[in-house]
Amino acid sequence: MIDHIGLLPVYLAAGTAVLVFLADLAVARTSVTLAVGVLGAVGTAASAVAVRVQPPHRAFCVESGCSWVYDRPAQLLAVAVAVLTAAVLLLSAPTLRLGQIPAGEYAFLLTASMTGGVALAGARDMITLIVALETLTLPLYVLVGLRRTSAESAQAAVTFLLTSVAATAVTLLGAALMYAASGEVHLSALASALDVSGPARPLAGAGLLLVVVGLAFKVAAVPAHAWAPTTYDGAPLPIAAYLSTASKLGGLFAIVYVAVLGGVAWWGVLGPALGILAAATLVVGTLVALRQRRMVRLLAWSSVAQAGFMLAPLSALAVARPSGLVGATLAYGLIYVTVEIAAFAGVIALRPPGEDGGTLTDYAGLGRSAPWRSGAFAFAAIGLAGLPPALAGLFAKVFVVRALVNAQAWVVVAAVALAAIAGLAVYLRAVVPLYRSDADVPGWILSPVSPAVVVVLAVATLLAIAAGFAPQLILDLTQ
Amino acid sequence: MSALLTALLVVPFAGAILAGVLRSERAGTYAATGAALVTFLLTLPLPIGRGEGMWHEADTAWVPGLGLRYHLGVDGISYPLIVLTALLTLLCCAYTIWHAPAGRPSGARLAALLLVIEVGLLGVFLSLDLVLFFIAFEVVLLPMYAVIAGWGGEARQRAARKFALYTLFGSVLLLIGVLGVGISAGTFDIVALTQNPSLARSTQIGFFIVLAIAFAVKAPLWPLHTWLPDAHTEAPTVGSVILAGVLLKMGTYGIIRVGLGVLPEGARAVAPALGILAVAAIIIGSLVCLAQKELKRLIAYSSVGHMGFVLLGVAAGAVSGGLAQSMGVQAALLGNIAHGVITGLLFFLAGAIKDRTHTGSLDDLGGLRETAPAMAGVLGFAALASLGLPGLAGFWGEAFAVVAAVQLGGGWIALAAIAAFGAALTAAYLLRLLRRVTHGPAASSVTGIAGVTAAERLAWSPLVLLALVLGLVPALVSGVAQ
Amino acid sequence: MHPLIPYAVASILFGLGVVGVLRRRNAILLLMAVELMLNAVNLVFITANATLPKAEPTGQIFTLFVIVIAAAEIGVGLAVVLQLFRLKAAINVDEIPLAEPAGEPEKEVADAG
Amino acid sequence: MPVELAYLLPIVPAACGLLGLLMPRSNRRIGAALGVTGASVALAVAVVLLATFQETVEKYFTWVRLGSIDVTFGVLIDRRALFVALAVGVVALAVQVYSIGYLAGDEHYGPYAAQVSIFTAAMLAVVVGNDLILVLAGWEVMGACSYLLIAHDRTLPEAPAAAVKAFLVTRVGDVGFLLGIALLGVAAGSFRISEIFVALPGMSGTTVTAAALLLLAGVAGKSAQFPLHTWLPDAMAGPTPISALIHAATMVAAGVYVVARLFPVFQAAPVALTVLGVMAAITLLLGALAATAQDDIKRVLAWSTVSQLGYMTGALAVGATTPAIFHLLTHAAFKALLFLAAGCVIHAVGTNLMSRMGGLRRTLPVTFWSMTIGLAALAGVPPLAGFWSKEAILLAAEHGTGGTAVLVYVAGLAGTFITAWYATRLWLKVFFGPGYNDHVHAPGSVMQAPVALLAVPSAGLGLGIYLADQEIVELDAVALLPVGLMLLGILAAWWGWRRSGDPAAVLGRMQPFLAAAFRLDDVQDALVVRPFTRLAALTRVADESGVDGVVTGVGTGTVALGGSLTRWHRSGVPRALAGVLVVAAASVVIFALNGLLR
Repeated sequence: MIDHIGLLPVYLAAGTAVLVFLADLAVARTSVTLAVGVLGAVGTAASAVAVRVQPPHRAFCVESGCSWVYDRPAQLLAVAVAVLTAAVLLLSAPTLRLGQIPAGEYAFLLTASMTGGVALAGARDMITLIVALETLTLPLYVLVGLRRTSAESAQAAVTFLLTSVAATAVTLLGAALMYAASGEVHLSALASALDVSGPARPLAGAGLLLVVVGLAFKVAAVPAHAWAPTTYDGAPLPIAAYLSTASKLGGLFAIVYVAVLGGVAWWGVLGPALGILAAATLVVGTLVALRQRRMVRLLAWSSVAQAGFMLAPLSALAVARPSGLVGATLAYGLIYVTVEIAAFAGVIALRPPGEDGGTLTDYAGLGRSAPWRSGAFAFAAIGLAGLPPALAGLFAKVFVVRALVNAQAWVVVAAVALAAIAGLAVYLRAVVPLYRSDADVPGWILSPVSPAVVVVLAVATLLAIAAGFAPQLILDLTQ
Repeated sequence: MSALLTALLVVPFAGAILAGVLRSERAGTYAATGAALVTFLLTLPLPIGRGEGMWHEADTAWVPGLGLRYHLGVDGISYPLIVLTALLTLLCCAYTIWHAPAGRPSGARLAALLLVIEVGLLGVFLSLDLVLFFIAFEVVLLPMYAVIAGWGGEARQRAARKFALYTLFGSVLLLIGVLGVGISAGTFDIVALTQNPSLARSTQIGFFIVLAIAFAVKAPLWPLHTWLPDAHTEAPTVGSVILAGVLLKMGTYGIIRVGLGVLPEGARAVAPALGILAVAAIIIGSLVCLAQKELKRLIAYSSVGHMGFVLLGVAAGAVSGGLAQSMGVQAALLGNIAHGVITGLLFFLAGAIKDRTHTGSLDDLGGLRETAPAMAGVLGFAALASLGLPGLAGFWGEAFAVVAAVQLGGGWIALAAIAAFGAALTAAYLLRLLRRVTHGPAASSVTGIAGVTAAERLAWSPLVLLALVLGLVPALVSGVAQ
Repeated sequence: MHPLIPYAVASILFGLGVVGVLRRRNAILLLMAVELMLNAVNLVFITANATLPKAEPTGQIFTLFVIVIAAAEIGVGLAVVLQLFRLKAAINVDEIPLAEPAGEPEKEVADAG
Repeated sequence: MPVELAYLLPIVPAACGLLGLLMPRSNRRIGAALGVTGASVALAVAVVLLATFQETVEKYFTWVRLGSIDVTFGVLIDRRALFVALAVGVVALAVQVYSIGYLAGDEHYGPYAAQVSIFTAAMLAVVVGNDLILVLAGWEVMGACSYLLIAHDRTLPEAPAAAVKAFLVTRVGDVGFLLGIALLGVAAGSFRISEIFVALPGMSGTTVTAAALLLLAGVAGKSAQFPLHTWLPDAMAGPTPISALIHAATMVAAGVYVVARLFPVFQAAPVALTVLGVMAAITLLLGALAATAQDDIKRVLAWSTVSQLGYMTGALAVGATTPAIFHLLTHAAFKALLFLAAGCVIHAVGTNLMSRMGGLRRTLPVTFWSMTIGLAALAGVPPLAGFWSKEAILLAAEHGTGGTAVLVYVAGLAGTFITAWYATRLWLKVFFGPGYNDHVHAPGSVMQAPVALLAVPSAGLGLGIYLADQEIVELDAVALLPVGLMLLGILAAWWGWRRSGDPAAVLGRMQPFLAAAFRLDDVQDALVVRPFTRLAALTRVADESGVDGVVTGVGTGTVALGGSLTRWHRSGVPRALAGVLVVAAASVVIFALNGLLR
């Protein structure tokens, strides 16, 4: 029999999508549609919080394991995705008001993607996992391309689509090889079953590695990172925010599930492999970000580097206690999405509705004309750089470095250190123009910011500040 | 009393926020100055009820998951630096009331940033938890960057970025070092680690090298010093004062508190290298000063030399052991404070001269004593103090760093001899400075410049007084340390 | 019997897909190449399911899902590609730049890293 | 009479000096009052103590404890210290009074007087200090004050350079001094002189020798001994009273005094004494010869000071500390007199050059007579002060054993001849012959009085001390030899003057060479100054483009790397796909091979 309590968040998420669809049919008013979406998302988050995780709810169980387990990590991801979706919906308000983008489809697709994210949270077998991921990703192809008049938007969509399908193919091949080698799809079963001997062994290992490489696409880690800048820059700003937060977080959890739960037998191989991926991601992301002139591209490349920070602790899987490493990874992920959504909210607040991110010089001198918005954005950027006064970011870095030093993974530590140093230069590029005292007035009129955006910006900033003073809460969540 | 320690961090922070949000320029600067004043007054009662070891402590858990505790404390090693920090910040804030940099973002913001820097500095000098120490160390970075980049000279962006990235390089090493030490020792508590250094010798050596590099960047120790001249040349007067006066002290304080305290074995092993580098810093810094043509740049490089003396003392103390009981460490502490006072004064003067003459080039200056005798007099005083004239603050640190090195015998005597010769070079470049700036016929740039203003007199006189008092009664610093 | 033939076929199919993805410039053909890869995956699943001793048809179920995913991807994909075609009258993926247009050479200030 | 009184010796003048610096420079009266008070109090205290104490007393308290060593602040007084203190007090007071007149109309008088007071305090600290660190403090403060005072005169373009030179040369010597003190203090576990004497037997020979030699470096710097003598003549750029006080009577004698005070250390290090003797002989003759060819009256006196210091150090080298201090005192008296008198002359005729002087004996009678006494004392005419002290030194050298003693004796004898010669030359050229100067404004009484007063000790001090203590000089037949040489010198000078108006004419082509003091300045410039300036320039380039170049290089390198990576990402979508697939394929292949190899 099925434990429906544990599935409640998924039901609510899917219900939200349907409701939004109906609301758009019934009363074709942007505000209503958005309101329904936001409420649904918040409801989903609330239910996700409410459902107990100790002991976890399980569903769809066979003797080799359960396909759905609603435990602490699942709760984390479900809540995060739901909240982020609500935030993105709010951020979209000014864009949608312009009417160029059909609010109904937009909100529906976004909530559908949210459903995928929530479903991914509890997925504990390869089928559910991949299907959930696809549900999370598919609507985004369309959303990215929704700026109908813009060729960049369409190009972004195609780039995203093609990379994504290729990556999915790789993931699926990996899953197939693992199944061929072990006959299992449940992560709990794979943990032991992948430890096969004889001719099937290389199949198992290759499969696992293929899955991880394919999933790397979701977090925009090397080698599947090149799509991110084009896609983020072409997509509507709120969608870029969603891609760099909710979607990235989903990918991260997927990798953690597969690598940590499923790949136990192969940690000795996965660790170094992930280490190489993380190091490469850190270096490439940071260095290329150093040369970007467009705000969103800079954020995109830097978010590539951030993926590197998140993956870095996993490189010590073979040598250190996995719980600590995973804790560091997830803690970093949570702080990252908080600060990143704040950063994007800042960009949206500082740009005219419906516009793209623009170039760095478009922000010159805003520090004086819009001190609060600029301040919040600067705070978020500093948080991404990981320095005080944005203590949250600093603690995130400390978590990661601590896990690595504890595992004595000095090479990765070096990569992290260098990326952190060059990273400061990157984020200074984004912040300094705001406070250039010799700045000429921006070429466009600074528009009043919509209250919805203000809410998101304020809440995210406050959350970041709170996390800076009580990082223990984050650690407790991720243990 | 433990509440007092927390207040030392809260008051300036609150003042910074207040000064930042207040609409009125004047009100902002006054609020900042008030906060700085309160902070300074709060530092005064700290010695009440002092005893052996830590005088007062505040200790509560902050992030158990990291083993990070909110653990503050003050003792004789940190107290002089705390007072110096509070004093210099107060003077700088007051200075901004009258000398708001023209054509720049408001002076209130500047004062607010100075207060944030003060929070970081006091945090560093107060914290007894390695991770907390690191966090406080980081707090200083961006505000100082903003001060240089926002209120600096022509090439301020470049200088500020160089400062930020170079010192961040040091901070990252510091993070790795403290985490490594804490993890392998099982605790981040500096006091516990100092009382029984449990680590193996090889481990200590490894981590000490990492930490030494981290602190050497901040101190700065040759050859990791090159961010300093640029930062100083571009920074506004108050920025330079804080930078030279107390910011550099984080490095030397850290290497004493964390390096020597927590890793005595490693320190002893690495001390010879440290000593050699320190002496190299003395000689090279002085030689560069001899050939230097820019006023602030010269003073900046002089800091390299003086910090060399301090680190020579530290190295000697590392060999002889016994932390605050050793002559080397005491010489280092004395030198630290003296350099803070004297170089702070020198940068105030350099700023005053540059503001008036609009040039820092020694070739365009001259004959200051003809047109502004008072300023020339103070400059002469500061220069004499800086070259270590007995009876003034600079003497004790430098002379006894040499004596401490002699005490170790062997190769250290050679180092002592070179260092002592460096003292002669120091005299050479400072006299050259005086001759170029104050003596000779009045240059066109200094003719008709204004005399010392009331604000300047207010800001300078405490430093002049301190330079003299510390010279006559060095026990004020070394006494509390023992 | 050892299922050499189906695995060989699968790998050939996947290889063809990979080559196609790498060689093709036309977005539609590119999607087709990806379809080849997915079918190779399906073949692996079916074969594995047939040869493994276990009873339950997990592989076949997975295959069904893969087919659904493929269909969805193609559906959305075609829409997106059409969108691009409407705007640029071309679907040559070579013309989609990954980096921002090289603007004026910016004056980079060297800084300590 | 409590011995703590001695604390006042350094403290009162120091207080007066610091106060004076704070006073408004416009107010001359306060400045003068403070200056005179400081000096006279010091003098009074010295007199009282001299009257009270016969034995050696030490009083001190801990100044600061550093590591295991206590640095103390206190006084260690004995007859010798008190006599020197007395001399310092007298000269300082004379100079303070004299300066009131000499610097009339100088708006920077206030700081000047204050600096003189601080100098007096520093000198007294050296004289009565019980702790080597205290001595070092006074020692260096003296140097700083001399720097400030030499640079006092704004009208002289060479003054600042001379001041810097004086400070730097002595500072180079002080490097040795500091290290020597450090060696002794560390070896004895204390910087107190008495403690060091106690610990002396326990120290290793090398330590003591090294310490003594290092101390000698400092002594050579302060007391203008070859090769660190070059700063003294240039220091004459300072106001004449300063030359009298610092560069004749007191500071330059400090080196001699310190050697005498620490003599046990040098006794334990015979090598150091030999070095000192050689140094002394060279200095003695060098100074005397250089003095013969000068035209600037102050430079004649300056070089004669160098040579007289050679006598004192020579005496120390042969172990005769008492004669050395004896000569120090007499020299202080007559050299101060000479300088102040020379100041009157310069004040009167408005030039330093003797070639522009002459026939002043009628116009400046007081100056003439006092200067005559001073010069006679310098030349060693019995029974004036100089005669006795010089006799004492020469006798000590003659009785002394070893090469050093012989060297010093011979040099001393030659010195007497030359000294008498140039003293006479100065006397004749200034006061006799045709008068160039028609309008001579006679100096005021504030300037005359000190000169006249100083004439008394210059004349009688030697005889007085001799009568007080016969052992100090045992006059015998050998004592006539120097007297004879002296008379020869006078006659030679007189003959030369009668022949051609200037005795120096006999020097012929040697004259410019001697006037430039064997061109040692140029040697110093070529061997020390220029190499260092060049080295400094080199270091700066190396540091700014070398060390910093690496840093900047890292920065630019990083940015450039980012650029190339960016270009690498500038291609179309397929590259992105290739990324994924190639890596995937690679991993499969690796595993396949891995499996096959099993």
